[in-house]
Amino acid sequence: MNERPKAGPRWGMAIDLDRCTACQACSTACQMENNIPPPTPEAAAQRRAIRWMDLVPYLEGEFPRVKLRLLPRPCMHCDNPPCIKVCPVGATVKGQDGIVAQVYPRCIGCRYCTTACPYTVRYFNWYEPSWPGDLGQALNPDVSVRPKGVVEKCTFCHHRLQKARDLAAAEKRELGPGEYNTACAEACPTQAIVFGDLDDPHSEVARMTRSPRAFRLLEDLGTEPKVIYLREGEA
Amino acid sequence: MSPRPTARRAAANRRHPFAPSAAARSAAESRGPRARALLLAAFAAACTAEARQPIAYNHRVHVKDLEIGCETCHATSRNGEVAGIPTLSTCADCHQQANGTSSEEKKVVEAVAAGRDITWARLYELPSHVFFTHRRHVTVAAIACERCHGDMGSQTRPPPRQLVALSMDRCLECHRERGASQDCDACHR
Amino acid sequence: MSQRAQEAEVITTALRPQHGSEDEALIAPVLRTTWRFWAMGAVLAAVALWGVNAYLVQFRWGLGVTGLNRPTYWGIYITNFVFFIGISHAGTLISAILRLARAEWRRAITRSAEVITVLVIFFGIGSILIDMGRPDRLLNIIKHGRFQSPLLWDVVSVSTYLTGSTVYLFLPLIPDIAILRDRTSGFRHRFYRALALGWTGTPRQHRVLEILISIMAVVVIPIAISVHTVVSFVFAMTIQPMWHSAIFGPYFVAGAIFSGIAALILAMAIIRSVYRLHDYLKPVHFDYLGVLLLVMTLLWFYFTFSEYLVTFYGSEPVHMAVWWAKIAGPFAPAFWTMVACCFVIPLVILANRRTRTVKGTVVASSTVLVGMWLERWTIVVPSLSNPRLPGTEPSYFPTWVEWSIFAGAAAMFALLYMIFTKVFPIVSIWEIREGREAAVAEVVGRVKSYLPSGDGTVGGRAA
Amino acid sequence: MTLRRRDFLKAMQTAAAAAAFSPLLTSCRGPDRPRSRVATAVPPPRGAPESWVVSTCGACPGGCGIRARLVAGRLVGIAGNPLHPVNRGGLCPLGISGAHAVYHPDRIRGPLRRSGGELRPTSWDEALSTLTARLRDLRQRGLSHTVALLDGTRGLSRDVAARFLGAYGSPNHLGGRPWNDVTATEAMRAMQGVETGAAYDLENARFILAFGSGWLEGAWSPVGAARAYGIARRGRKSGRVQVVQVEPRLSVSAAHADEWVPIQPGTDGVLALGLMHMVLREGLENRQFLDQWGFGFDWLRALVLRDYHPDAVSERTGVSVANIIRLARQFASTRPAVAVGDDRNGPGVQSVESGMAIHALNAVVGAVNSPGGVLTPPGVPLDPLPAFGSDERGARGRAAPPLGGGRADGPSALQAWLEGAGSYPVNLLVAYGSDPLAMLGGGERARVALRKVPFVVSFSAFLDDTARLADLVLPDHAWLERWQDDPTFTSRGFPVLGLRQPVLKPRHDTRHAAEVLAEVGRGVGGPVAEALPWRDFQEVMKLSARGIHRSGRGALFDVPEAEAWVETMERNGWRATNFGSFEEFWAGATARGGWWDPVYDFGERRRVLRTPSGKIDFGPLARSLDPRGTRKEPASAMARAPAAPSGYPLKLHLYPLLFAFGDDQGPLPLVQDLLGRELQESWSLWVEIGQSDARALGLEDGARVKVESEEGAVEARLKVYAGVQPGVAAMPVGPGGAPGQAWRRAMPGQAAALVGPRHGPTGSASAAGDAWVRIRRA
Repeated sequence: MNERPKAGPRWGMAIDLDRCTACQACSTACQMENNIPPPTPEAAAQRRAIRWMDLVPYLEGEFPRVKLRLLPRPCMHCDNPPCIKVCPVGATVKGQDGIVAQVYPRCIGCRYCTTACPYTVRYFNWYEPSWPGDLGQALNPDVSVRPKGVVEKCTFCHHRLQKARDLAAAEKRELGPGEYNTACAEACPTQAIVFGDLDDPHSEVARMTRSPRAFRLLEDLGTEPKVIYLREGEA
Repeated sequence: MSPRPTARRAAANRRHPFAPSAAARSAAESRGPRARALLLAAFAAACTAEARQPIAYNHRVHVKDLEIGCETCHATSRNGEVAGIPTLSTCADCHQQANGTSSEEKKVVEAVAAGRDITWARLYELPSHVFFTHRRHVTVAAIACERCHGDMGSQTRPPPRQLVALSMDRCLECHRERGASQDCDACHR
Repeated sequence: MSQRAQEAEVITTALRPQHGSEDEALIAPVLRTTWRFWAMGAVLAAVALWGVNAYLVQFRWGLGVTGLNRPTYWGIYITNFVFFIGISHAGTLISAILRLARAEWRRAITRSAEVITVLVIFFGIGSILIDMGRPDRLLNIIKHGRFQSPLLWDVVSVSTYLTGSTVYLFLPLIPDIAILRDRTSGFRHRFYRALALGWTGTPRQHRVLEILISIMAVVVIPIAISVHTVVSFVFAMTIQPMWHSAIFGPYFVAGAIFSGIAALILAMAIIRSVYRLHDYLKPVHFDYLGVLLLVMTLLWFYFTFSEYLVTFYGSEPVHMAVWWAKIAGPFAPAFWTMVACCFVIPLVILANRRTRTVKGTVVASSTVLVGMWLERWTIVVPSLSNPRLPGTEPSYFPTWVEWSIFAGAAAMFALLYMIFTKVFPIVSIWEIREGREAAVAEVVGRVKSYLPSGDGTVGGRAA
Repeated sequence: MTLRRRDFLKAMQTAAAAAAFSPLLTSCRGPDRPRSRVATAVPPPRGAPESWVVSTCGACPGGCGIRARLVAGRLVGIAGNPLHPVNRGGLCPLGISGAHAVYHPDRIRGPLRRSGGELRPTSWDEALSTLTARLRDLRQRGLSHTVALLDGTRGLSRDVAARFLGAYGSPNHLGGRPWNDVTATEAMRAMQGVETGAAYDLENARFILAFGSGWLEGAWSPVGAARAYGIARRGRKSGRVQVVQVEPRLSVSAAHADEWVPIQPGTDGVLALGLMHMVLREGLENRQFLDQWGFGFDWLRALVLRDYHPDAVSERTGVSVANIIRLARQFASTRPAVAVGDDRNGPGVQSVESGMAIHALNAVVGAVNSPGGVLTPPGVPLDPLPAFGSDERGARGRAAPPLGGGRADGPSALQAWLEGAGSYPVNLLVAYGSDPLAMLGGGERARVALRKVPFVVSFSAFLDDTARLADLVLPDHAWLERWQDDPTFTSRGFPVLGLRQPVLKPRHDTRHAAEVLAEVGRGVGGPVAEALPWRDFQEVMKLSARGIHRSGRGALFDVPEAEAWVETMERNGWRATNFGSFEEFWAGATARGGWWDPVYDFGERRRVLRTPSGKIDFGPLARSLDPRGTRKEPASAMARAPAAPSGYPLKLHLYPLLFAFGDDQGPLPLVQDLLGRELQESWSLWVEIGQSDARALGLEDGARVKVESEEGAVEARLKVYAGVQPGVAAMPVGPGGAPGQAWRRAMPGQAAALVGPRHGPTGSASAAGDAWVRIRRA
């Protein structure tokens, strides 16, 4: 069930928290790229704003010894994902790219995967997605607008992989390095987010994974996440 | 119009009676009750109404007799995402003046003279959540047009409905046959 | 005639009903309907319609009209799902066990129990369907069902249980339907004749029915156990704190039997007072069921206590967050009310005989039902409200849509139950008669078989 | 035709769906259903034509380069321009959701005119004719000086406004930037005599001591600062930078610093002088630099050594003596170190004195005009617009005393003037790319003052606070629809000219503000008409860009590697331009996004120091610290601990949220949603207090409270935040403001309403730190 058919590259992401300034350009770029309906004051108050790439704040301590760490959190695209095990209709699957995909036309909205995910990276369309006025003009044609009642989550912008692979096939060549990059990695002003093939030892993301500062979120749960964080500070 | 067609009428209709056209299903899939009304309407339409074309274009004459390739009119089927509907200028190349006697061609010549674009009714519209490019299938995989669009070449009148009903099962069968990727996220976006 | 047969004869004549033909009181509700039934039916129908309207609003606008949010994706609907499936264990499990144990006092209560099961399962499954984001894609579960998902195990086991318990309800009903067939005319007669499957009461038919019922009784128990184990697996198979633990299987089954008995007692009490079946649902029934309830209270407390103790000593931060949220956090009121309603009050009432009367057991089972609903609430919601990663300020409270759908479901269940009592006798007439004629003799024989063999006189030693 | 199992199931599903949608579906009104049904949008059709347009982001003064993606004529996305040196492909949330700014539902559709107390749509001709008539009448009556213009724009649009006022005859060309850089720019002007503002060379610094509010959340260019931070941390060979943030509140910048030094609001300058005291006492100052570049330093040295002993400073700022000593040593010993005093968007959190104190601290360790220090970026060599003549009436008007004493902080100067300090009334006020009412907090006092102006004109593209009050609204294009130049500089002090070209045709009946001003000028006639002959703004840009082409310096934007090549060539006197004729230059600039000159000449003293002495002048700072040079006890306004007015126990600290505002654009939903993410707050206004204060006031987290000061009151949500010191109430400046139609803001109040005009006793903008508030349950 979760053994990985070794065909395509093993796409992964490295986030260097020492370079990240928590400016949230990544979450906005993600929302614009993936046609995520803009949140409204009511949706935000009801905790229903959809943010595939969200900023997770860790606040510890009392004044004056206070430590605040801010951590951009996409979907981990685990190699042993707890969400895929529980989906009753196979609406969330992992293909050869190692990307945990969400198939919107099949999802029945039971939200079992949202409760199974320990990282709570999955979001649900509580309402019909709406774009007031003509904000709806700014929709990306490469991504479908999810209907009400289905679960959605970060897809590592895999629609860009589809287009890049289609172009590569049309030009009868392999997928070049850097041809497929996620919207958040592209928008990050400090190049803190790096995306690439974890199995290619020469790729930047693989190099960052070998850094002594590297760690993974909730590593002890055995989900084998493919988003690697690099701790801030010296070392 | 009761939403469930009787078995008798289904037999008369070559295309699968219960599969509403792709457009209707996609609309229903992607948006709430208003879309379900669309599904009902399309469901009804799927059984009876035909796609009305402004001009009864005769494929057989162009394809079989004059041996015009598909890509001359459907220009971007070789290197684009959509096959493309011929523009007025494509028709104008040959139809400045009437080549034959058919009344339909007279309409074309009038349109070319008036410079009025011909609005063809769309027969194939993939749901918005499907990623499909013609160039990958026509050029890279070298699949013949007939495989998905049926034998359009021999049609004398514009067909009311898709000759070959496009459904996910058909695509998957072909993908299985040719060893193409069957990952959901290969085609779903 | 052997001495034993004479004794049986004496007892059965003593038990012959005083007034009119036998068991008239049982058939009366089926034949005559008083205005009180229509009034009560109207009220329940109104509440049910209000529930349907609430669901249509949700169907039209999406789950946004509920109080659910991120990270509390499941709430009252899933609580109702577990609650109703829990109650459904009242019927088959209890009546099947009593039948196999040949406990004679079961004769009057088996059918009312089985009816609870069959009717309440629809609302169990219904709660999941209501909770679905895309109910119009319902058939995806069958078309593209993936058996690795605990939800699919649920679908299979609950549907098997539904068919099993419906058959188990229908088999003992056949003789009564035959009785009704002979007593009614016109449309009802045709209806009963169709359902009676040509029952005439010949010994051969009786033997076949007995065999079938005992087979079903044996088969339905493991199915019932599997249903609630699998319902608990929906939670246990995730890695959520205080969900992912081995105790959930037995804990949910115990909880189910516990709330099942409570529901049964409540139903019996209502039937008893409305249809004046004091002769058939005697205080002894309530007494014995009260004892069963007492046993389940203790068992339930045992499971709860061990789960929380184990979690406390494990003191993993993620688990302790949920633990403290229940014990002293925002869910403390619900948690402590649950402990009071499920353990303290029933224990006090049921432990001593003087208070284990009909009224006492009814009070105990009402609090148990409330407690068990809260127990499901404090299992589902707190674990979701304390996610592992920070960054969400969970707060969930059901909106009117959710409460209306809950009320509508409960009202619809009560309504269907009432309608059932109008269509079929709620107490099994032929089992009462069989009990009256043969049971006494048989019991006496059985009791004698338990004792040391001797020729009926006391052992060798001097008396 | 055999019926396969799957078809049967599909029929069942369609039947189920049909049944579910039965006519029984009542459409009764659910109580909490969402807003009215809004059409769900549809992406552009499959296979539509796609193109990219290169431009410059106009959402804030940062000037980042963007690439806009157009599909079927619709703007579907904005990405960073990798060639642009300021952001190299990165962007911030404001820029990324730029498409929402141009398609914003709250945009004004056409010119509006107030008639009968209501703003009603009108035609451009009618609107311009009313404005021209009024201006001509005022000029005839010799009241041209009573016209004031609040200018929030930059570059050539600002020059057009200056020419208009100059030719028309009014001295009142006020700065109208939302929170202009009062402190850092005026400090540079006072001590170095330059106008351009400070460029902090953070990429090469090894120690950064940041004063004021979070520089990562809103410095001169947020993306530029963020990029410099990324390079200084992990992007360079010369080791990881050490960052210390001195701030009253644990902001996002303080969270990313290696050390957060909590300080009392408004006392940054005192701490800077305290550090200077220790540096001087331990002889760690760069004596050689001070002798060569410093003027009048001895006077300042005596003052600092006398008045700013660490004990006094510690008592005043709340920073422990040990910390002061350690920070001073660290700052003085690591070379190069820089103290960032740029509080470009706190509403006067510090006064000009503290800005000068911080700049002096840099000078003491020789970090002015040196690598890793405070640089003075050279301007972009644009041709000045041709001189314009003026008539006698114009000259007389210009001679009148300017409103607000020529201070850059326009809105507060305007309010003080209107409230009586003015020697003549203001008959016509033009809000040109600026929203003075919002900057003054939109409180009642500001409204009363602005209502004294008989005729107010606003060029805003959105119905903001001032436009709502205006008599005439002439809506400008959105920044994605207009030609504009965007002169700025990178953090290494290289001058950059970003070109903003229209990505979309204007969607509504709007016109370019500068072109409208020129047309009105032509309507007024006389010298004003001659001063502004141009029909379209692009013409003006081409005219002034010829200067760059003639200068033969710099290059069009190019890949990062080309920077070193251009720098080495130009240092050795070669022309390294990658353009030939002017047409080639202009075509290349519009295609790549602009021009820049990747060379910073540290030797150019003349450009950096334009003070009378030709050196860094410490006099102004010393004079403001001890005006009469006679006082014994620490006399300066900064030294004296302000007494808390009775009944207002908490000291207010206003901190900026860059993303909350942007130049002339309404509330962007994606941006409003991510403000204050570390507190899970968004959209509406909130106030933060420490745990102990919350317990004392008996208020819980999330309560709705009323925050009152002597100036005004505002409603907010209470947040108990461990990153706020006891006795301090921190509030974000940004959320709130005029409730747009599309997104009703939960609490429209603005924090700036609590502060009122920022005029302190010393005539310079006072520290908002002097504002005191009390909080009660709403």
